[in-house]
Amino acid sequence: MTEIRTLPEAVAELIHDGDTVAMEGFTHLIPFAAGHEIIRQGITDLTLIRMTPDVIYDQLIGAGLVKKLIFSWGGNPGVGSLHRFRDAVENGWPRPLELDEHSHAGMANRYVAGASGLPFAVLRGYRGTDLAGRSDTISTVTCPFTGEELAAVAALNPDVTVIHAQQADRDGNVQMWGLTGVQKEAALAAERVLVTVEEIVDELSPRPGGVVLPGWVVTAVARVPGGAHPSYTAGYSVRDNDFYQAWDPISRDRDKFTAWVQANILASEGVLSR
Amino acid sequence: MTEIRTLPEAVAELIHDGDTVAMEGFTHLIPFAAGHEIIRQGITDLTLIRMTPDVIYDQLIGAGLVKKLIFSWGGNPGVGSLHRFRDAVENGWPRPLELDEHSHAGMANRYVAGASGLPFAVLRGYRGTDLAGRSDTISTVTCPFTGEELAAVAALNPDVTVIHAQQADRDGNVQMWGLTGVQKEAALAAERVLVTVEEIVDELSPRPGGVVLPGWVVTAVARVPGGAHPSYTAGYSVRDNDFYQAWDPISRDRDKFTAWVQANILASEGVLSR
Amino acid sequence: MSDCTPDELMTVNAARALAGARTCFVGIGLPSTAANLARHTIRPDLVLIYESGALGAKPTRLPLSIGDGELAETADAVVSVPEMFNYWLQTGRIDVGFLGAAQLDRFANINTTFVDRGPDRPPSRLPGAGGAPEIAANCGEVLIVLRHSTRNFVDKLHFITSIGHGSGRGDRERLGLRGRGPVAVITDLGILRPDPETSEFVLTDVHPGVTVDRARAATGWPLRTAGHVGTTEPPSDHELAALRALTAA
Amino acid sequence: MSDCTPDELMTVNAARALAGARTCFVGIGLPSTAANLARHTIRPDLVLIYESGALGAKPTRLPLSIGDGELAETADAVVSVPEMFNYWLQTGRIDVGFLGAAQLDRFANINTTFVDRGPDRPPSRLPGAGGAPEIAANCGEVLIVLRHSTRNFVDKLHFITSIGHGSGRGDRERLGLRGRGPVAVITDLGILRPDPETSEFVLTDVHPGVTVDRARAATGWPLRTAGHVGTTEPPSDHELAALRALTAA
Repeated sequence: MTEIRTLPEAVAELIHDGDTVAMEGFTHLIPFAAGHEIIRQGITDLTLIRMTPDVIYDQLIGAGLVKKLIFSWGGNPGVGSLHRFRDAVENGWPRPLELDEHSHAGMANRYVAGASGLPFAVLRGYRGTDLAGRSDTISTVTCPFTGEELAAVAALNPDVTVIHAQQADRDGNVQMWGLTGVQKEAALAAERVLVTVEEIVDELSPRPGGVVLPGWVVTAVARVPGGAHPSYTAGYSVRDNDFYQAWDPISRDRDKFTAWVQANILASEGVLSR
Repeated sequence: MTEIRTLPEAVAELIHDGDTVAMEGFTHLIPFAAGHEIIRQGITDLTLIRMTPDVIYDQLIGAGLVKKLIFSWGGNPGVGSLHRFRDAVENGWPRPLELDEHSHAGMANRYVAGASGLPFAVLRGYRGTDLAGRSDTISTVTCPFTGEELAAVAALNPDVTVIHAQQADRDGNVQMWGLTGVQKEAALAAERVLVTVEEIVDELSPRPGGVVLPGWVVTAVARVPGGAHPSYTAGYSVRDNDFYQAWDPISRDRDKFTAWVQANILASEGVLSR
Repeated sequence: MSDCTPDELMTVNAARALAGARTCFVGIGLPSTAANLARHTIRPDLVLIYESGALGAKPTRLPLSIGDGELAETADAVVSVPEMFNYWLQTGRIDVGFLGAAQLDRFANINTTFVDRGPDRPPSRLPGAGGAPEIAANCGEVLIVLRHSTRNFVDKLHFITSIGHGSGRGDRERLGLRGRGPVAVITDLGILRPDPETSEFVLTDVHPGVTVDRARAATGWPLRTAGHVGTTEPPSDHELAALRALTAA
Repeated sequence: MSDCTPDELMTVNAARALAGARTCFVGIGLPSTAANLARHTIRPDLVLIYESGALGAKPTRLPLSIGDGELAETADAVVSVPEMFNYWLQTGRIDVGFLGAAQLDRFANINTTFVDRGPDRPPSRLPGAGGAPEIAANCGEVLIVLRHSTRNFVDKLHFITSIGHGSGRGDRERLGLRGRGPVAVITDLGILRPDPETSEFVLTDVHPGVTVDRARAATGWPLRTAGHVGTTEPPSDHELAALRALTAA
């Protein structure tokens, strides 16, 4: 059953050096606070998975904690590049970053396979592109009924998936709503699941568009109001688009970035970053 | 875009002799009224698809309109056998019934493949059973990453899917809620989609657990209050368990069955059966 | 113990078999009665999962069908049927699958497809597989509840709809099945469990007042017994009251 | 026509290209601006589909990101990302896919992965594929909107992220792709469309005040022209007002 924990406790217990970690969220509900706690605890040699690595992954990469990234679109949405990601890929700073690169459709299906207990998924994808040739997690299968050849992608099964949600109850049942992306699949594909929530309520009321994860598939819940900032939590906050724009000049420069991490994550226990 | 039609018009336009038709509903939201209209119009030589062929399929089979059934569990839930189904399989009355028989997991994945535009789906199923040997829509594929052999099932793409839902708006957007089973997949896998609804509203309000089918994937909507009886529509009616029990003696006897169809479907335009 | 019927003995013992379970995938009929009884007695926190899409259903009365409205209304979450089979069942994350059967053999393989009736008659058509093949394959372990008679407990199945232990120990591993398979068959006469060496189901317990010979006579294969055949604890007043309240509701 | 910028010319013409579309899969940035403008001008019923899960979004202001809250709040339906790609995009049921690009070649193949910068420097890393490879493959047809320069319109892609017409006519069929592929590339100088014989993109229209030579000079391959190069209709006051209202909001 789910343990209700503080964020530092939950991160320390669930996430270890060398783990493969998915912190999902499609613009909405990105678990920034948990990512900052990973940086504070210096958990390193991580393989990170995410369809849309966003500013939080830029921060983890720039902090030197990431050895490999499995992804499909690595940009600052609506702004431009993720400069720490680019610096790691282009210049190996602060360490080289290995990539396993897919399309969104491929990544989504990799999670689906992981959540389904299957070793692979089939999709109509990658044909005619150079992507398949660069990843050993893309292959083909032949339909046994029609003979058609289709793309196959290897399942993703993270050691830990971290997501942010609106609410949990005291038994650790979790509900999120709005754009819920691929979070259910990422959670069900993982060995361990950490959910940060805006609030803990006595009883979850079913919501339109609500996605519920029963407590028995959630390893730990931590209450972290505003834990998705500068991403947002529908019903609780709006996206801090200004922060995403401000991140561009901060992240372009190694020194500015390092100073920002020091001031806003390491020294402040994340207060300024919320 | 969706046409709003009377039920007789919609059935006549969308369903033709020889069609492959899925009328889905997992106990809840079974489109009985549409099935009765098929009987009244005498549309025949049908291939019927359904995970849980229930009393409505028993009626269509007993009426001699069905040449083949693709299914996974053919019983009267909580009561016993479907006697018209058994009589057709065991004795060829009123005509022989060809079967393509799966497990629920296999059927669900066949719809998923159909809704996904794929020719097949992969699952961890059928191993060690006699089912695979009796169906040419069950095969195997080998995972290109692990070498594991898994079951493959052929996609289902009905000519027509018929479902019952709580509401549609005037643009033909449909919302259903409660146990929504495999209806979304069955609808999206089909060439044409007919939805009967309890009511047509000015605007759909999002509901907890609500599944919305946009009007642009729905071919026709017909307003048929009570159109799921003796099945039920959450928020509108409860399951008529007495009818399911009463069906057992009616359906055991060919003459009783025939008289019942005559009195309750053919002669009455379905009034008594609602 | 009050007077109770053989079916009540079966159901009470089936509920008790859920003592260690957190989550249970429930077939309709006897399994649903037993699983709901467990929620009212030994396992109030038991998570009931119905293939119609209800995760954590808490029905107050016994559902007639697997898709009764109350299952959805009381559930922690309602999911689509494909999601139920793929994300929840296929992954092996459900502790116990609870099944009935039409025919069962000594390795707890199950037939619910058809039964031969001799050369002059067509086979008797049964409902078919439903969710059972993948429940039997993928749950952590499987419980089977079934009235004991030579009609049900047969020497050879006419069709294998859902696999138990195949032709004996090691078969499940060879087939790559995830779950441990059937661990108990609970009947109105007693309980059968697999022999650790062979996986053949042997009589390990009889209900109070039932003899081993009576169980043997109701079994279509030469039923073996465990070294010691126990007698099940009689239903408590609380168990019987809870069961009767459930079935009367 | 009021005075307008090259970007406004591009966006207005991109919106017009949606005149016949019922449903549009929208990438963020210029495609999103154009698709939203179409909803406010030529196609009020256009169904906007964002890969974040919003079917039928009706944003009142332009979303900065593909996952802005208003997309979900105004959508006809919100679905999971796997469902979006599998049930909605992969099936070919969406009429138009609207894409941007970093590099484009003469067959409208797209690179958004990396750009070589010569032997002394590492390749410049771009965001990557996102939804584009399957949008390009599976939508009924594809529109591309892109500022015209030799940096973007290149003779040879450094990486094929998303397929247009491959190496020419017939390639899409050979690859078994469902959609017709790119039918127009709309730039700030004019419009390119595929030659029916070769599928090579040729200049079919220039915007008012733009010369064919200027478009040629901004293209990294020897740009061919259609037999007759038209001039696009200047933006109407209504179009410009609607666009400016959208981008100001």
